[in-house]
Amino acid sequence: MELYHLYQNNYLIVAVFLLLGILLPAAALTIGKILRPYKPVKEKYTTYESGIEPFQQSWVQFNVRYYLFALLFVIFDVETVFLYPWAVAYEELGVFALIEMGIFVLMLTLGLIYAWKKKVLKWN
Amino acid sequence: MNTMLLTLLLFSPLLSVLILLFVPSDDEKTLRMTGVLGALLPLAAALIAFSAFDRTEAGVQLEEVYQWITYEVFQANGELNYSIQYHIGADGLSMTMILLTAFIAFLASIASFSVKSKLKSYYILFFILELGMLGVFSAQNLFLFFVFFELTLIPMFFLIGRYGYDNKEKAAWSFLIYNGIGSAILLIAFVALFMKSGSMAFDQLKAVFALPDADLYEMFLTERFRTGILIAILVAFAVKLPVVPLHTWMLRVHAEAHPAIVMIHSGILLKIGAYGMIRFGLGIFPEEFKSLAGAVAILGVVNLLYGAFLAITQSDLKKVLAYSSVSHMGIVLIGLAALNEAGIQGAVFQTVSHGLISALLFFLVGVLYSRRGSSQLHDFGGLAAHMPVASALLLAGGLASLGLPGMSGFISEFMAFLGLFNVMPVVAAVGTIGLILTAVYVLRAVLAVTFGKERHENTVYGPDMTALERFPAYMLLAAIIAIGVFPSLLSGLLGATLESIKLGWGG
Amino acid sequence: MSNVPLSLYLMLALILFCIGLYGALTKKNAVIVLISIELMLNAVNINLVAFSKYSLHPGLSGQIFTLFTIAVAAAEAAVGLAILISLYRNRPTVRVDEMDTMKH
Amino acid sequence: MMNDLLHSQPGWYNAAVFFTMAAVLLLVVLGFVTYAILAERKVLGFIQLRPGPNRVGGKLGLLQTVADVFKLLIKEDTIPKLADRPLFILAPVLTFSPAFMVLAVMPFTEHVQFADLGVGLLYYVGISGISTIGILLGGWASNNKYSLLGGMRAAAQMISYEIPLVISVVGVILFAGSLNLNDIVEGQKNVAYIFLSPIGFFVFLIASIAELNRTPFDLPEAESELVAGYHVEYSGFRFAFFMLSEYVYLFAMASLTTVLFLGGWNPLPFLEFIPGAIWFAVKFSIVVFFMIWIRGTLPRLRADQLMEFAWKILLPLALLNIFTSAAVKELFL
Amino acid sequence: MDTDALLSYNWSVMAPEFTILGVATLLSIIDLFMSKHTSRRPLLWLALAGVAVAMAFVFMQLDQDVTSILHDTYRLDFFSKAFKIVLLLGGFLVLLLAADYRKEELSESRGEFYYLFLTALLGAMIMASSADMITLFVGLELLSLSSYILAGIRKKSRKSNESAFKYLVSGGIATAITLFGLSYIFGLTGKTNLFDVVETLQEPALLEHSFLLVFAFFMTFIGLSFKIAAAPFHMWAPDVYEGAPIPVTAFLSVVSKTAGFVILLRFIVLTFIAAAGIDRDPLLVQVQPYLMVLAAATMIIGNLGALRQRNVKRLFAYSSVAQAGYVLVPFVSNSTQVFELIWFYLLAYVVMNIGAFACLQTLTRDARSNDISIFRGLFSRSPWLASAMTIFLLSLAGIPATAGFAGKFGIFMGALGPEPGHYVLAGTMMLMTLVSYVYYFNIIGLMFFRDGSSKRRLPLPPSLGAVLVFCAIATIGLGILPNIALDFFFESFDVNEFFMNTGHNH
Repeated sequence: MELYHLYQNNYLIVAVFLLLGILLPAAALTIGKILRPYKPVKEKYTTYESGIEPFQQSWVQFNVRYYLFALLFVIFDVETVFLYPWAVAYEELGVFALIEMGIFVLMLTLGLIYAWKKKVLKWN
Repeated sequence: MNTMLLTLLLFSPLLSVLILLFVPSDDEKTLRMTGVLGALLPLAAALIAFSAFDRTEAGVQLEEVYQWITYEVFQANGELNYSIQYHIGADGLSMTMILLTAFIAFLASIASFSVKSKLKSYYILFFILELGMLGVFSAQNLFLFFVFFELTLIPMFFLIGRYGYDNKEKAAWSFLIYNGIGSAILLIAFVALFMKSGSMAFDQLKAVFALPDADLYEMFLTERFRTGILIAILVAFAVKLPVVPLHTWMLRVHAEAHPAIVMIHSGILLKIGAYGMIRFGLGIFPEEFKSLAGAVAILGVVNLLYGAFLAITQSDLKKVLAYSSVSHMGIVLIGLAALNEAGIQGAVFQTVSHGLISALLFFLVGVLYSRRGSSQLHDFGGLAAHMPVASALLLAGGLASLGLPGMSGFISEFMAFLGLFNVMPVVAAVGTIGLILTAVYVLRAVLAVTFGKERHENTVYGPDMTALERFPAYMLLAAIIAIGVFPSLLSGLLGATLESIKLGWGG
Repeated sequence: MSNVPLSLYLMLALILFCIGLYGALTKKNAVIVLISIELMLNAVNINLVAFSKYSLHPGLSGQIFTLFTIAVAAAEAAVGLAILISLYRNRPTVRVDEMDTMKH
Repeated sequence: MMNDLLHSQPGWYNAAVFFTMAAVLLLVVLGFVTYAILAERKVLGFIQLRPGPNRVGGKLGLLQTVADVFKLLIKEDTIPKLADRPLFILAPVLTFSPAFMVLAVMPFTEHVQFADLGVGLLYYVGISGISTIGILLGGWASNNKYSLLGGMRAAAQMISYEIPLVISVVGVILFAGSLNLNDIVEGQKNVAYIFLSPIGFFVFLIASIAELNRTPFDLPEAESELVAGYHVEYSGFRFAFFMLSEYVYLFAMASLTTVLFLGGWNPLPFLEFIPGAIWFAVKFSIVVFFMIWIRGTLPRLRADQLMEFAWKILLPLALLNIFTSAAVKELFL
Repeated sequence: MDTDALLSYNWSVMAPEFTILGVATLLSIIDLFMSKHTSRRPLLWLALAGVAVAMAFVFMQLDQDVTSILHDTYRLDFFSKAFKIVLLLGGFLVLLLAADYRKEELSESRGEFYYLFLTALLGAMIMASSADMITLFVGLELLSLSSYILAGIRKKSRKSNESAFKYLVSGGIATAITLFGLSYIFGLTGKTNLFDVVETLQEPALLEHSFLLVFAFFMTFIGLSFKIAAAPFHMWAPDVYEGAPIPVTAFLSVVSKTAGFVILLRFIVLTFIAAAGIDRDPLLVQVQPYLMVLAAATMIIGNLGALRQRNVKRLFAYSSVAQAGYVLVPFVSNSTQVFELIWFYLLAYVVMNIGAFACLQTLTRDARSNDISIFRGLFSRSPWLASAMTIFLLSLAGIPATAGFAGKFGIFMGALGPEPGHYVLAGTMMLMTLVSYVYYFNIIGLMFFRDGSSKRRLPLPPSLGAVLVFCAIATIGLGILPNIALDFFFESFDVNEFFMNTGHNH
């Protein structure tokens, strides 16, 4: 029970931090609202575009390469999902687990090489 | 027992197929030659088989049995032996039909000379068809029967669809669909039977169904099951025969297919229906058949009358003959329903005799069509003056068809009705009206063609029948008259077999 | 140890699954469809993890299963996006109802 | 007392105590940020042979940043008409909160730590990732081409460098056999992991600089190209929160580096008499100074170099590090 | 799990899988480092060799007793070997098809095609051998993910992309549904190993939760039936078949479908064999009516759908849906014959369908169209090709003396064998077979009865010719002498072995 309370308390702290993390901006912005001036002029609310009149919507389609990086990210981020528990438990698993992980990483490296060769990593 | 004779007979058409494959497709002369000689081969084999056949013996002869397919996985379940044999053989009935098949196929191969294009594939399909037909009649188990039954379906589909008149494809389709339905029902019935009894061979099935009822119940072969299977089988063959509500496809085929094909179709394929009813209906389920006899008889009479009435109204010679086939098949049903010796004999006789007669008539229609490009009754008239031989043959065929004594039709009709009068006099009496109607429509049509008024002043007929055309016609006519005069030719062959069938229902 | 009953987890997973299924079947935007599928898979993960702790026969293998599900879901999302990009290159739309070249 | 509290039934009382303590930490962090900015400007000044801030608050400009903060506080706050208003407001909060939240698990000394989570490192990695969404959201919500581009670049960069970052610490986890940051520090009693896993440290350091969007990896906010990147439309205190979270992350990342590689509060041999807090502060300061130093020395990378560097050099190195670390563990430990 | 234990495993059990994996890896590396302009054709031979070697390994394993490794997650019994033979055979033939698929269209990603194909095949093989829900799932997804990409491998073609996306979405949904079902099974038993699950499911304590179990059964079954394109997850098939390149379509309709049936057999039949449904009746008996409805619905949808198709690929898609419906029939009767009947039918299906696709590929490639009119006058153009296609179509339609008939005959036997027989289902199947005559014979009719616009003979590359000849011979051979295959299966297959838990002895 004690341990369980410890566990709960730890996460209570995390929750408190979250609360504070939100409270601070909220408070600061509220105080700011009281202090700062408010003199709306139409020009102030136009979108900044180096001084010229903004044209077109800026919510345009992104370059595809962003997606490609996102894809790579997804793959390698999931890899770490496997790496972390493996690393934690390495002590008990022994060398064979290392070899297994070697194969696993090799496969992923192959994926990286693939992306490399296919010029996915090129940014231009 | 295991002589290879029947197998050789069965697969002899394949030899021709093989040869045909190597004949160039534009060499029509060689193709035709191969076709005729190829068709002669099974005929010769059939005659040899016939000579080896002991007519006095009732059982299956020339038997060949080889283990073929074993469903061990089903065997493992119980004591039933789920295996299928390659089992062929012939009893009197089969022998008759094999002879008929080889004979008509040979003549049809000569009649096929009027096929002008795509000759090579025509003959290949023709021989596959012949293989199927021979197989159907010599199969001694349900599986093999079914395989050959379907094997006739495919080449026939092509033969109808590729070689014929304007609406040939539609005819091919309705042929396929109707017969497909028939074979589908058949397959379900066969498999159900197989699964419950563990066997597909005729003789073993007969043995199983001869067991006492208690044993049958143990095998789940209940009364209801047996009747169900019988009805399914009868319906399946009724499509083939055809019995009235299911007959439309046959009219199309007869009207649209090439005459040589129609010869085979009405001469042999329709008879598979009759053959099947006798083999499976009577042969395996005599008891159950008895309980359905009334319905069969009524259907037979309906067929007879319906076909006859409609034949009277037709203006196309082909249609007249097609409806006459419907009508004549009614007689087969009538004979079967009688369930006595005379009736069955009549049915079988009718099967054979109608095979010959309709082959003859359709052959003649083909000849006429080749002269006039039409088969409408009013397009002829006064044919006798221009084509005396053709007219004479047509008249002879017509008379055979209406059952003129001395020709094969008479004997079969007489015996069938004789059989039925003994059992169901009222139904038979109604049926006799059909016989009168037969005379009416046959004479109407034939006389209209031969002696009718010439409608067109400048009618141009071709020359009268050539020697090549006369030959098949004479052969058929000879056979018709031979059976008419010496029915013992046929009854001798059939007698022993019919006797054994009769034992089934204890007659 | 816990006062949260198993049924609540299952309910949550079921709701999540249904939302995902609904989204995957009705949404027009291809990306949202992919996300909906992820939702369904995550519902499964909740189920597995909850079961592995609170079921009749608790067992770790449920959590291992979850790891695999996560990895596969990621791969599936990656493949899905890649296909979507390639599709987008040929025709700039992500609306599912505009993918209709093969209507008959 | 703390220990008892942690083991007691959680309730409002606990929450209140925690809140107070967290607020104290928040103040410390804010103080750090204020003076880190000043320090940065000073150090940069020294490097560039100029005095740096020297007007407000005496010769050293001690109140310069404080004044800056107040300036931001009273500045007018505009939200562009075309912007996506809710998201625009949400974005700075979403960026800041995780930055502060990750501090919850940081063990500053043996005794000064808030939440001792079993999966502390994972928690850090997971929570810090959320900030990327905040930045992307800010760039998107502004509905401005520069900010969008900046946001996208920032996101691409951050996710690209997150991979080597998280993989480079696998070595550390291998040695410690735990994800708990306390255990990791404990594991460095004898030797700091920087010596056992130098490649990991190298990769981690570079990736962390990139994660912080600091020079030479400050492309997302490249003033000369993108006129400030994703926060171009932000003004007043909303802008301040982006800046704030950047420096809070600096704080967090420097702490994490200290904990993971530099032995945390562990003293150097023979110097055990100096308290752990001092050791931590010293190591922490070195890391911070190093980062400022780098900023003063190195030029900004080109965009293509930036991305390719992460994938083609750091990632393979990080993967290699796993196996060298494992080899080290097998051979020497 | 220590090193010694791992080393003590009999890794040769996985030799076929390792072969495929190795070749796939090798291919991908070679492909990456090959110059852009070099022909990828030689890679095909490597891939083919890989499949052949794997096949050889499977045959070498035939005598081996049932073994399992990796804590019983991977299992080598005759069941898996027999189906692996079918899978590898199908894979080999499809690869040969791919050898000649429009060079210009696949040129860009030909290398990818080969190794993705192999990984898909590997996934299918893993499915055949797995005895654990996790392994099963991984195999399933390996196959699925690879096939999603394969379907979209013509990057420039919008249809191909669309089909890939549709496949992915419906596949993803199906996967999620399957997993949801699996999660409940895990929840009820706490095990992922199928044999442990079987054991646990017999516990009386579970009777209270039989509703959940039935629920789980249906979720899993419906999800898994996606792979075989059975109702209600058939919708993807026409679109995907149409959009994907023909070799991929062939792969999906043959290998992928076979794998789907394998997994259904392994999972459904094994896992639920002893499970009790609601009110303590055996679950598999209780769900029979529903399976019957599913099978019938699949047949009906497939056949009626095929009737109105003008696009041959869509037609074959619906036809394959229909075929799946036929193969579902043995599941209903649920007896020990299930394995043999399905195995045989799938074997027959592999040869006849791939043969048909080979013809299709030749034609579509020549005509650059998928309209059914490409069959017009084929007989006068290329009589041999038309004859081969006729054989395949007749077999698909189930005409005697073809493999398709032998397969269907077996299925009929299975349906009518038990007491009471499933007459309604058999009748439906028969009726639908008849409906299928219409569209199969329609093609035959076009080939034989009509004149085409072109009189030119079709070029037939040797690889396609080989496929055609092999498939035609096999179709006829299996039709006339089905015992070749039946005996092979029967003699080695042992139901007890299938249900036997090898325990945790490695």
